[in-house]
Amino acid sequence: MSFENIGLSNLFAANFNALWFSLMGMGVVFGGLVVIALYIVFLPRLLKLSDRKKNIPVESAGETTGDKTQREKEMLLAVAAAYHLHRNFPEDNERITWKSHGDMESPWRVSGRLHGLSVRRKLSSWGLSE
Amino acid sequence: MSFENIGLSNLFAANFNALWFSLMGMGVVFGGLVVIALYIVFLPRLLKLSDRKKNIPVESAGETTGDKTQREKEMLLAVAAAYHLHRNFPEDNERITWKSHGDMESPWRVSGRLHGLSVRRKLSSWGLSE
Amino acid sequence: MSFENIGLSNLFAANFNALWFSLMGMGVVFGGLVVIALYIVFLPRLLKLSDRKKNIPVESAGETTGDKTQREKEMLLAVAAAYHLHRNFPEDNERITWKSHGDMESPWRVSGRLHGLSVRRKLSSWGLSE
Amino acid sequence: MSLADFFQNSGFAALEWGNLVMIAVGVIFIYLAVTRDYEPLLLIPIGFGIIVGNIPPIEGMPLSVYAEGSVFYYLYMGVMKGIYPPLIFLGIGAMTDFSTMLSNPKLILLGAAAQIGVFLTFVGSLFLGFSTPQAGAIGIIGGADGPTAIFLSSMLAPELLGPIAIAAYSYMALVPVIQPPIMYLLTSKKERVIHMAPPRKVSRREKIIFPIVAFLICGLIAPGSMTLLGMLFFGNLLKESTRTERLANTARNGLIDIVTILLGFSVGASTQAQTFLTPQSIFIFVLGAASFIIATSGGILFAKLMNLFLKKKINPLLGAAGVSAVPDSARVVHAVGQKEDPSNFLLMHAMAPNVAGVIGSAIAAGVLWSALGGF
Amino acid sequence: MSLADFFQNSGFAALEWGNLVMIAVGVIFIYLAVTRDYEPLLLIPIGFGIIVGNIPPIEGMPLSVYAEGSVFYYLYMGVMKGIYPPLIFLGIGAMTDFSTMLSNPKLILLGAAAQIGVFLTFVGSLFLGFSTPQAGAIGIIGGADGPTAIFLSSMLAPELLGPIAIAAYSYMALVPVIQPPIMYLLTSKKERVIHMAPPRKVSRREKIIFPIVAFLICGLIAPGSMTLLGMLFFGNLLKESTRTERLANTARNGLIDIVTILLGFSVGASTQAQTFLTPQSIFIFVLGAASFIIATSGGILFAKLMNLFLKKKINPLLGAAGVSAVPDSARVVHAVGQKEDPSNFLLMHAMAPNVAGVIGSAIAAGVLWSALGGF
Amino acid sequence: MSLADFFQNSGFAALEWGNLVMIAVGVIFIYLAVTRDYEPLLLIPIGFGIIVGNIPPIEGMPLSVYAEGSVFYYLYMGVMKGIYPPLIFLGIGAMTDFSTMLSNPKLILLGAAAQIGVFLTFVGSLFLGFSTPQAGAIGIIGGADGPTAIFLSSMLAPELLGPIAIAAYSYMALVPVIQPPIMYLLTSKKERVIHMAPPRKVSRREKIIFPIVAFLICGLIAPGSMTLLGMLFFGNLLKESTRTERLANTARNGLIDIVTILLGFSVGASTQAQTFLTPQSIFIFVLGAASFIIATSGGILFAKLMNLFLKKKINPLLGAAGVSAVPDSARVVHAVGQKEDPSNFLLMHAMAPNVAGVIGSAIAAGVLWSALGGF
Ligand code: NA
Ligand code: NA
Ligand code: NA
Repeated sequence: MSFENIGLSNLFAANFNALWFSLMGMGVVFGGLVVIALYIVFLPRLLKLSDRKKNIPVESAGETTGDKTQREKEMLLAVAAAYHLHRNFPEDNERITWKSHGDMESPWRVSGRLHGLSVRRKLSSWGLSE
Repeated sequence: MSFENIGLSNLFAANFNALWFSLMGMGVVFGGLVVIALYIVFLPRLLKLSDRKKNIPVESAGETTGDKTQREKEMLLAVAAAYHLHRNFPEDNERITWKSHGDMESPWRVSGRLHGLSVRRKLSSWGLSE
Repeated sequence: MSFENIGLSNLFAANFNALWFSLMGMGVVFGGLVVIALYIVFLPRLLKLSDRKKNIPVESAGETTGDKTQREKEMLLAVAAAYHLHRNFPEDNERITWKSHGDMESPWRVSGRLHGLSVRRKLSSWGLSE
Repeated sequence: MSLADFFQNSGFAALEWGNLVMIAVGVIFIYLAVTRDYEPLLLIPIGFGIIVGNIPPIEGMPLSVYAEGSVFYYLYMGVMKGIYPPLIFLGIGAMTDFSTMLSNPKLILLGAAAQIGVFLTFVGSLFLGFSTPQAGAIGIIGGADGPTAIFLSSMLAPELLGPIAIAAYSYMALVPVIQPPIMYLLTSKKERVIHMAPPRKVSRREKIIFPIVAFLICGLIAPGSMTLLGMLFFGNLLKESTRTERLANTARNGLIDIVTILLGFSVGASTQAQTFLTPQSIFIFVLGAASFIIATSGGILFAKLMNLFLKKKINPLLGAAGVSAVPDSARVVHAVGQKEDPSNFLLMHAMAPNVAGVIGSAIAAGVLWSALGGF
Repeated sequence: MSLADFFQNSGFAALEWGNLVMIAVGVIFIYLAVTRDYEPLLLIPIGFGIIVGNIPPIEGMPLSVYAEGSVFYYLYMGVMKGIYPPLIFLGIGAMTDFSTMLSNPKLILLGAAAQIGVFLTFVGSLFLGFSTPQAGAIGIIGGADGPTAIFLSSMLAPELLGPIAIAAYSYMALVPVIQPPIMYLLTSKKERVIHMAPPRKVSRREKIIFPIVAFLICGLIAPGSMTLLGMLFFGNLLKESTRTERLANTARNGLIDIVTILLGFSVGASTQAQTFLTPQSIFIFVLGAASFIIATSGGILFAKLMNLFLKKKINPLLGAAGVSAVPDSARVVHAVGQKEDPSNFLLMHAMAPNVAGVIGSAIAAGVLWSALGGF
Repeated sequence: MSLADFFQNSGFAALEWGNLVMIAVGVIFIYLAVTRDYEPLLLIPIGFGIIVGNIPPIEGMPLSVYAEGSVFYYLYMGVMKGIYPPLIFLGIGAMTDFSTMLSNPKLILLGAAAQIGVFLTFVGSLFLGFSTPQAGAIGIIGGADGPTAIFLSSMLAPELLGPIAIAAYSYMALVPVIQPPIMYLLTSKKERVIHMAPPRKVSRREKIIFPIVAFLICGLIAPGSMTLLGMLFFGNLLKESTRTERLANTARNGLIDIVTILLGFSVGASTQAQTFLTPQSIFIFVLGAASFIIATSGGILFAKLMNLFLKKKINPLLGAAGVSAVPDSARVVHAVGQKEDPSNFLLMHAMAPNVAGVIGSAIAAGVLWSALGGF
């Protein structure tokens, strides 16, 4: 490619209208996610129905968690979310990992480790005698 | 290959002098490692310089660890090294693995795990405030 | 393939008698496993012999475990086996894994984990004595 | 790009009834795994794979396992080339404790007897008009061993791999349903309450030497079983040597998990209705069911035969554990035994024919492969 | 072998300024990752890969990712064949909790709106004279999703894979720098302090059924997204089924780590100055920046549009989380929200558009691939 | 199928004395690993591999590593293409702590000196009539580094890979037997009791910068070492950055374990008597032994040479640690040192020449490859 072929004409090639295509594309993206959203809206009701048929005590899928004050609830959620990210997403997971592997100087770990070594010695003797 | 082509002549083929090549080869090996050694010698000084520019309290990278007697220091190092090998090199790591999968009953592990949880909770709050 | 080529004739093609082949096949399967069985029967005796040569205190490979009542022994074995499967086979291992991972904040899980540990403590001590 | 083109590029255009049927099957697999806990580690990947494999791909796009150059095609390679099954056997070897087998070698024969299911199904398949290699691949369903079945059919009859794998895993998942009736039918209450003597203690040395010798025996008698059994006993040596525990751990955790995910998913994704829903597949499922019934009966009846000669009788229920499906059939034996006499603990004893059955069907696979592979 | 030969065989002989520039870039990536903690799991492998890739290889020796038969060539295959990205999606699926999305489906639309960045950038690239497939590959940078970008460019425009991947990951790392100004520009203080109602509790059943249905919907509407979304939802099913936790664990730990290492390193190693430092690359970086800005604006503005019709207003900041870059953009939203009102906790709510954005850009990628792949 | 056919299809038909010899070798490897704990992570996979590789495969069946399309053939690809060794180096890098080396750079030279073993063995091999590439591959045995030896021979002389790999690993396992006599022979008691000053503390920054700079130096001086050292230092950066600990963990656990299993097993399986038991192999083992002796002597003598110029003397035993074989030779040095003076702890100091030796032989391999590869 080079600079001379810059131009609006590129958007309307022989059999391909880029703007129209983009519009359609956004349509498909919205289509997919809207259907998912609708499905999500209606599923719980279906589940409840089927449960009622089977007289299963209906799980209160509708109500909000706990009975704390609005403020408490929000903080709780934030903590939960933060914790979820913290555990499940690399950038943070690494820190957990790091903790449990990296920081050697923490006295707790060192003592733990030394203990570990002694235990280990015992264990492997078990290993032999088994 | 068979026995008849044994002979010094092999070392001086048409366009390839094996002895000269070997000499050059050792040269490259030494070259590489000497440069690395020199780099290692000079890096700390550079770092200190740059730190002084930024008035960062200079980390005493020069001095030797702790202030124990020579003897103590050496033993300490040996233990550290032994432990490093023990944790990081296969022959031993294997035993660690075994340990960390096998003995659930060690009270240290349990306490350790609980401690870990609490710490982790702390960490994730950090996660938020960052 | 289609239905018309159903027929006993298929079992006796030009140079291939399926029944005879199957007989031979079962023979090989039995052959292999019988030899293994025989080897298992005779190995301990060989080992004992070699030990006696080296005057090694002979490990009582022959006798049955412990000195408990028949009933106790069987239960013990069942537990051990169950535990072995539990630890080593996917369907169950998964549950162990499941316990040790997944969302930490649910109090139920924590209690679950503690319970798990206690249980495991019992089991793995069995494990050792096995 | 007109609206029509967009519809053409959607999956609805090419969707067929068959696809919907298969998607339903996939959902059922997942449902059984989640609610009944039937072999979830296999049925969930396979089930979701079936669903993915039955979304009609766009003509000419590298999407399906059959479209050269697609990602799923590369993942499926591990199945077609027979690479995944031996790696799974490596992990199984690193999980398996051969102690009971070592402490009670008699029970090994039950694992051999159950292989009758393999060979009679082979004969049955020939009778129904399958080609000789195809018949061999179908027969191995009777081995009740997923990896072995997939390995042999990838070598003998890749065109049938989908149905054979699905049949094998379905029936393995249904072992708790298929076996008990047969067990009650073929055994008397008096037989079912027989207690087994507790096994002797096995020394560490015996455990370490076993995988080496056992491999030499099987490998020399049936070299065709070398690939599967080589890996199985290699994994077991890694476990028993106690010097390579870290390798054994990786083999029975990370490695086998990765391979299980890829194998299950890509086998499932290979079951496109267009290639899967054929009369052949129906025959294969019928033959598969037969093979499980024959194998179970074979094991039980052989146990009863042995009892004619043994003074210390074997509980014939143990014969049913000869059809691998490790460890489910062993669990079934234990459960049935306890129903008769709650003080009877057959689980550990059942592990012996159970693992012997794995070795037995690997040998059978080796024999079929070398004889029918046209070498 | 003379001294000259030895010099010829050293890297100094062929070293160019461009290589030094790229090596500096690699060092900067590592510096940012270590000191600022910007996407370290990606920038460190990529950064070191860039350094390795810019050591001039010896003429004719199999060293670089482009030299057939070299080790790096084989590792790079996983990128060129598009194998690594779906495996990463498998792990991400096994990490992702769709609960918030399930409990507040309205927010999903924000994830769709943000994809405007993809299509406008596509148009812009065409305008600048890129070929249609190239334009599609560049557009997907606006998806703010590394694996999706790499996958699509490996399929549509492998020749641009290096710059596109580097651009995508650089801007993802810079999300905390790029987004806030736009968020302040397009929202009033009154809007930024809107609190969101806490989401309802989601039942386990809903979580298990979701990945299956969601995949069917996406797969049928845009089969081209089957590879990425099949793996994403497969991983999520492994997680939610609770029966296959051991597989989910391996998928989100060992497996994704291995693939991340290989992908990051080999993508980095593919950025040899000689092929990387071109006017095209500059255009791509400009377009990439634009795409992130457009995507962020699109999400925010659509949220404000929705508020015109909703009585329970949405906090428009959440729109910015529509540009995936999971989970950084969600964190940015939370941080900005708290700066206005410390009692406002948007993090969990922001996860909904965030993951919806992942699905959205995978669908967009599917559409672009099937339409521009020349099938 | 007659009985004869079945016998033909058994392994007994084709079994040769050579196979029995090799099987015995495999058993010995396993025996040494289990009872003496000699490099069990390598000797057990290799040992079992040797056993598997010497079961005579059926004519024409895809069983052995040499039979195209067999599973073992695909696993062996990782060896032949040189893919496994760099991945192992990645893990080793993530395991290695370069602190001691950073705190006492003088000792690095000992790791360079030991490489004399490589080049003298190269010359010796030429003298014995091996081709130049073969001689290069044999010489690298003196590097006392399994992966490096396998990588270079797969590139220069694949036909000799089996014997070279076995020789390298055998002698590495025998380091505790080979080195002490030489150490006593070449050092006086007065030298062996020299204490080393404890190393200084190394800052985290130094540790993070080191792998980057060290790679640039080695890569530019000897680009042929790029593949191995790129991975080694990449792994080390993952470890030291502390931001990518999860990747470092996977690299030094799951990943290296999987590769070790596959590499060891398939290298072992490539030693079929028919191709392995040749006069060449005998020469290779003789040359290998020589190379270890020369390397050890080279390190020790160079240390004594340095002492002529240093006022603070080095304990010449440390020179023996220059022959990599990490970490065994370091342990041997420590043990010998303590026998003379129980208060002398050389272990940590010995790690410096030890890891320097790894880098040194990788550079040597790069030089040999680029010069003798015929590029
Ligand atoms: Na079986
Ligand atoms: Na996105
Ligand atoms: Na070395």
